[in-house]
Amino acid sequence: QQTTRLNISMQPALYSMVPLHLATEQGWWRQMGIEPNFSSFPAGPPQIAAAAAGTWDVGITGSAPGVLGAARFNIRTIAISNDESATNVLMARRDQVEAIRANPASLRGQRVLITVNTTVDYVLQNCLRRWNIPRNDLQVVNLNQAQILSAFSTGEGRLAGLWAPNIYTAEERMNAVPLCSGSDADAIVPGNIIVREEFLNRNPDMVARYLAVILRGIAWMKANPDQTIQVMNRFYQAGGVTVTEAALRAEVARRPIFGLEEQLRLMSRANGPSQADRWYAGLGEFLQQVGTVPTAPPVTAYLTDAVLRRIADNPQLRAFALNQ
Amino acid sequence: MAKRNFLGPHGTVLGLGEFWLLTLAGFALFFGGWSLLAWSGWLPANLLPSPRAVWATLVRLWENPFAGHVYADHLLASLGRFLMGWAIAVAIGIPLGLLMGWYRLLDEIVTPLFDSIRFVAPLAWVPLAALWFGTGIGGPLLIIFVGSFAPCVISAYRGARLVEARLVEAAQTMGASGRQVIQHVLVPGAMPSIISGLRVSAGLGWQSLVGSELIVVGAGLGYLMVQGQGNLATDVVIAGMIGIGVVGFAIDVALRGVEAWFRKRWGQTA
Amino acid sequence: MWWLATSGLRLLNPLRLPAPAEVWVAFQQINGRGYAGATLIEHALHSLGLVARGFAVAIVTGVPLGLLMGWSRRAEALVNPIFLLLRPIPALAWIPLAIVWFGLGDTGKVFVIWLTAFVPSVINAFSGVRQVDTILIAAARTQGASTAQVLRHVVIPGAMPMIFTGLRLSLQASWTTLVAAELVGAFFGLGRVLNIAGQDIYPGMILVGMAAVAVCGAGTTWLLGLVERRVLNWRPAV
Amino acid sequence: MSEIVFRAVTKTFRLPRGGEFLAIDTTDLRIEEREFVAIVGPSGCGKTTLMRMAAGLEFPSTGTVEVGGKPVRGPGPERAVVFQQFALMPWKTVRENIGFGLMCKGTPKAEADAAIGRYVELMGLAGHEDSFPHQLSGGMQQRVAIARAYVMNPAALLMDEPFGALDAQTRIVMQEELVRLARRNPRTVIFITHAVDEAIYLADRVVVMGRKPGRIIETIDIKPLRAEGGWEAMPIEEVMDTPAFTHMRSRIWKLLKAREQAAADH
Amino acid sequence: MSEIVFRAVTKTFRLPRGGEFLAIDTTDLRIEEREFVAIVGPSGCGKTTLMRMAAGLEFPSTGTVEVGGKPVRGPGPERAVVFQQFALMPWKTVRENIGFGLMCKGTPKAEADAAIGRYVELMGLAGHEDSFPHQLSGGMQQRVAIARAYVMNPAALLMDEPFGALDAQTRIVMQEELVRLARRNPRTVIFITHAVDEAIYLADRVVVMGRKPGRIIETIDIKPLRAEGGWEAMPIEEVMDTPAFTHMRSRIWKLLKAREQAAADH
Ligand SMILES: Nc1ncnc2c1ncn2[C@@H]1O[C@H](COP(=O)(O)OP(=O)(O)OP(=O)(O)O)[C@@H](O)[C@H]1O
Ligand SMILES: Nc1ncnc2c1ncn2[C@@H]1O[C@H](COP(=O)(O)OP(=O)(O)OP(=O)(O)O)[C@@H](O)[C@H]1O
Ligand SMILES: [Mg+2]
Ligand SMILES: [Mg+2]
Repeated sequence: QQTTRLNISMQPALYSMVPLHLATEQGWWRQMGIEPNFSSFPAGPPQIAAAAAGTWDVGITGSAPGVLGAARFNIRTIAISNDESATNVLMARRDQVEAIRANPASLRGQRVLITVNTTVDYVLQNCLRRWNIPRNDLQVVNLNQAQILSAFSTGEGRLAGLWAPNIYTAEERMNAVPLCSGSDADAIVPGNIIVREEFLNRNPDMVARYLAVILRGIAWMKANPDQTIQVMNRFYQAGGVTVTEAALRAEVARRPIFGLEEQLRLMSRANGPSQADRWYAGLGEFLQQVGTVPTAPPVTAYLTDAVLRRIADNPQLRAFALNQ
Repeated sequence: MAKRNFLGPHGTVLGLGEFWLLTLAGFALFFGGWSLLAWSGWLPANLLPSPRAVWATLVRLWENPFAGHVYADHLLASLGRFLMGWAIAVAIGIPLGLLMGWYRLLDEIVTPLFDSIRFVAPLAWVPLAALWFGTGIGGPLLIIFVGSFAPCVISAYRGARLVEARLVEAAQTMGASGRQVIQHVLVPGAMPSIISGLRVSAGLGWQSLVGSELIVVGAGLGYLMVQGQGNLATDVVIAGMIGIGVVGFAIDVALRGVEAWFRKRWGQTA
Repeated sequence: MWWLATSGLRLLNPLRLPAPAEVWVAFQQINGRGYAGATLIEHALHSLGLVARGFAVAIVTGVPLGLLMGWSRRAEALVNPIFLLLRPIPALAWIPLAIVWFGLGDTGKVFVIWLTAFVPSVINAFSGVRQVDTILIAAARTQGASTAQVLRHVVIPGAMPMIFTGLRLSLQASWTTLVAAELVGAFFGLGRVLNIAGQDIYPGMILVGMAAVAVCGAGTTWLLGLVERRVLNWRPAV
Repeated sequence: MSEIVFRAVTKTFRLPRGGEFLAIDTTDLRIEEREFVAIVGPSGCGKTTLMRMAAGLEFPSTGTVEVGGKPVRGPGPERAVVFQQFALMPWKTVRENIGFGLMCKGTPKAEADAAIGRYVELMGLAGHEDSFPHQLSGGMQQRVAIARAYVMNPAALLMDEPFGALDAQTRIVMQEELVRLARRNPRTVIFITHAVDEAIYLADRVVVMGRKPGRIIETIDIKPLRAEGGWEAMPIEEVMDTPAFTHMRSRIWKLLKAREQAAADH
Repeated sequence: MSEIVFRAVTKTFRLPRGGEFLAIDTTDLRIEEREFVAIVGPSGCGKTTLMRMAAGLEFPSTGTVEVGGKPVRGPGPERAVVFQQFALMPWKTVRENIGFGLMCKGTPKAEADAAIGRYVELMGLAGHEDSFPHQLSGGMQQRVAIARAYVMNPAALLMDEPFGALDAQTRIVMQEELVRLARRNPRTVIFITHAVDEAIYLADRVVVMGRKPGRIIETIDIKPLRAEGGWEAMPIEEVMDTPAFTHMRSRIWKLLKAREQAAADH
């Protein structure tokens, strides 16, 4: 079969990216006539910035960069890669966690290590709201995830804001435990499957085939949890991340993924704003508030289920996406 | 008779034996101190692994892929990226500097711009580089370029300005045109300065590398280090630093060879 | 030209190179409402403090080491190889170690700045000593000067012009390292502004940050030039 | 036609810190075709400035400089200059240095090579064609600089203390060589020197300059003296022993010294 | 007691790229107390090396150098050196440069100031005490360098082409000043020069050196000539006109030239 080159952006060693790797291992790209060309980014912001330079056409990213990309560079979100709310976590040291739970006010004046203006910062905001602590009462230290791990391991900071797989490193090597996650604090953090709007308009079919490949991966992962662990292991290793099998199992357990039907349901605007609309609205508000974007873009402007519907309407694609 | 040296370093010539002895002693002191610190347990191993542990890590990385590639591949990826960015900086910077040395007007336009921009870190260009050139190869190149461009221009410029006016005049009195003056007088006259500028620029360009590898991921010593840090593997971080140090050193040594060759050929000893 | 290319003719996508107006907006935002936790002045003052400390430590450590290496070939042979090996390692590469060694306080940032500012101080003090005219040393010796007197009255003043060249480069290195240094969990600082603006992909603010760094760098260099002119008052004006 | 004529020339320099400096006050000087004129005078009296105006490297503030009847508009290969510190290009071999002007002129290679070869021979540089300047002694470098000037077959030769950087012994050898050369290929020559001996020995006419402001204070004809004494046939050290010579030297020295003593104490 | 005695001295330099170079072949020379000896010779014949051994800045490879009966072990203030390029410290004022040696010796300030003042006066530097060297003319810088040597009241004075960098006019003035000074304060002096005139005019004895390898080829007594001719009372340009002088000059020049001609062609 004839294949066409597709520029795909990703980040290494993240659960939400596993379908990409899986599809490569299984040879699904070729089946859909795609010759994938991956470019890999250490974080969301450079990934989004590179879109402006036309480095990639489609990809998977976090929700904060997704919204940022929507606000600045016409990036569309066509599906949700997973729900990472439970793996965006404020972590505390085991010997301190009970005291903090009992009296969150004791955090006042303490240092919190966090990557600011990201999903985990959103989680921090909602957790603080629950504890009734104004953000200004904390010393919020901005570090990237790797730096947070280094710093937290040497005794810096009372809390560390991490996302997977860094939370497992913290759990296993630093005796840290989750204190407050996105799901605890009603800060729902989805992951975004994205495309440049211009590319979507020109190649709707290509984008549909791309999404179908990912959805097939999701379906396969749901059906084969044990093999999924092995795939993840290989994928994470290649990305330079070494975590235990327990951590991999935790990833699978804590991060819901959504097949074609579930996606359609989440995104359905049949009865007013969809569930996904509400998730993204909260995040957009947060990003506006911290100044990342001047005004949050309306969710309807970038979140679309058109591609999902296109797959659902095409029997061949649909069967492929459902791994049938 | 007691022969004393009264002139400091100018009067001393170390024998080769003594030189190497001291050099080795220097290394021994450095690694000895490091080992001692690591061994004493004053700093835990995840903060400061011992030299032996780092060596073991290096050997492991050499044979087993980490972050997708074996060590040598990371190193080559970095080196290739560096060479390209640096080559562009040299190819644009040196002619620009020479022209600035010859044409006053260009000098007056470019110099102030330069004088302020040189304080801005190459790292600060990372987001703009991603924005303008993406990550394929253009983005990293821009950052290495930003790091190494200024010394190229400045050294060529200084070199051209410092070429003895007499030589320029001598050429003119023999009927040389502007182009001939640049080609036969300014370029070779500025060459020693250009080459020492190349050394500086290669050093700075190489240092910008880690910054550039913050945008493109896949392979490279900087990437290796970032991933190592993510695993709290200080040994991997130091292994990456050693690679950067050794390659940077090797680049400098190579350029010094070129420098010595020119000096010898033109008799500009010192 | 810049305005024409971005706003006037729209040759360049303003998303990629911001128009002057956008930079102005960013400037007003950081001056009024603040950005990344403080106003521009507060950020700049904080960075100035950091640079001043890193630079000062670099002078105090680097210049004497360079003088020593310049004066004694033995010290040179002892120190030089390690120096050459450590020199190419960029500030950014030290950050992971700086965090684990010094934590998130200012010490780590000063350390990172010191690392890069140190190098030119050493090299230039070193070659400054080597460039002192032998004949001056010989002349002082024939007038009965002791080694200490030769160092104090001949070698150090003779190396001073080169030392100042080194200090200028050190100062520049201090500023260019600032962004990296303030990756170590800064609360304020121009480096932080640049880091956060990069994270927010806010080109207007990035340019404001760059301009602020450039102004601070040029300003501190000017101050250094004043000191230099005082110290080197014996030199013919150039 | 290559006489050099300074007509009511003055030269004022603008100083870097503002203000002006009168380097040469109203000066008239005519150097005939094929005349060898030496200029002596204390440091800073404007000797170099005068020569540079003839070379076209500097322009008079008022007055005109003409060579061969035409005003000087810039440097050119018909007026060759020999600079004090040789000004050889260190990155070119002896052959390339000598041939540089010919190359600029576009002389065909074979022709240029022949001319270069002739001067290499003449100046005793054979065997050193491919050496770089730093591999030559000072005297040899100076011979390259002179060959480089002569090879252009210039109408006028302008020499600014060409032997200033040589030690006394080499200098004597070079002086005699210059005399030999000048006799074989007479040219219009301006020859600047600090050494009064040298001026008297070499020149047809000696121009003595004074300073503050720079100007010509006396012009002394040597030609008759030389013809009379038969100097041409004698080695320099013998010429210097003749009473005519020593007398002339005292005369010029007294001229210079009277002014210098005053200047040194200022 | 400050006679300078070279006894069977040789000096070999180790070359940076390996190999050795014999700079001075077996040399014996005795300079009496208060004798003024000039050394002339072609470039590279080892004049400077000889002087540096007397100064204690270099040591003979074989043989011994003694000053005042004691072997030289290093530089010292009792043997003052005047270097060719003046070697003033550019960062010290005239006063500080002259006073540097006294300071090193620990002379009390009042006493030092008095001595400095005396030499400032003597050398015609009054009014320039607080100038930096670059603000002085070459002649004035040279006078500072000489004052700096004299102020130490040294037993021996070693001068390496002290007037080499001066123009001819200033040079004459300085030569006469040196004669005046030397007459008032006689010292043991080694005076190196390229200028034969200068050597004959100033010295009691002229040592002529040759090269390859460096050695003394002749020693010529001038003292009787001077006494005879009554030179002491005459200005230099008149001395130079005397037949005794010119004859002596020719003699030395012929010595030098014969060797130099051979050397220049090698
Ligand atoms: N470009 C210039 N700007 C200002 N002053 C100048 C410039 N060139 C020369 N002068 C001054 O003009 C005067 C004459 O200079 P010139 O070089 O012609 O002297 P000279 O007779 O050649 O001296 P010397 O014998 O030292 O070479 C000097 O006082 C010098 O300082
Ligand atoms: N440190 C050294 N190492 C090697 N060779 C040297 C050294 N110093 C001097 N020489 C050589 O020794 C010889 C004599 O040198 P010296 O400086 O004494 O000559 P000179 O007579 O003073 O010459 P000039 O008149 O040019 O000053 C020269 O050939 C020189 O190259
Ligand atoms: Mg001149
Ligand atoms: Mg000498």
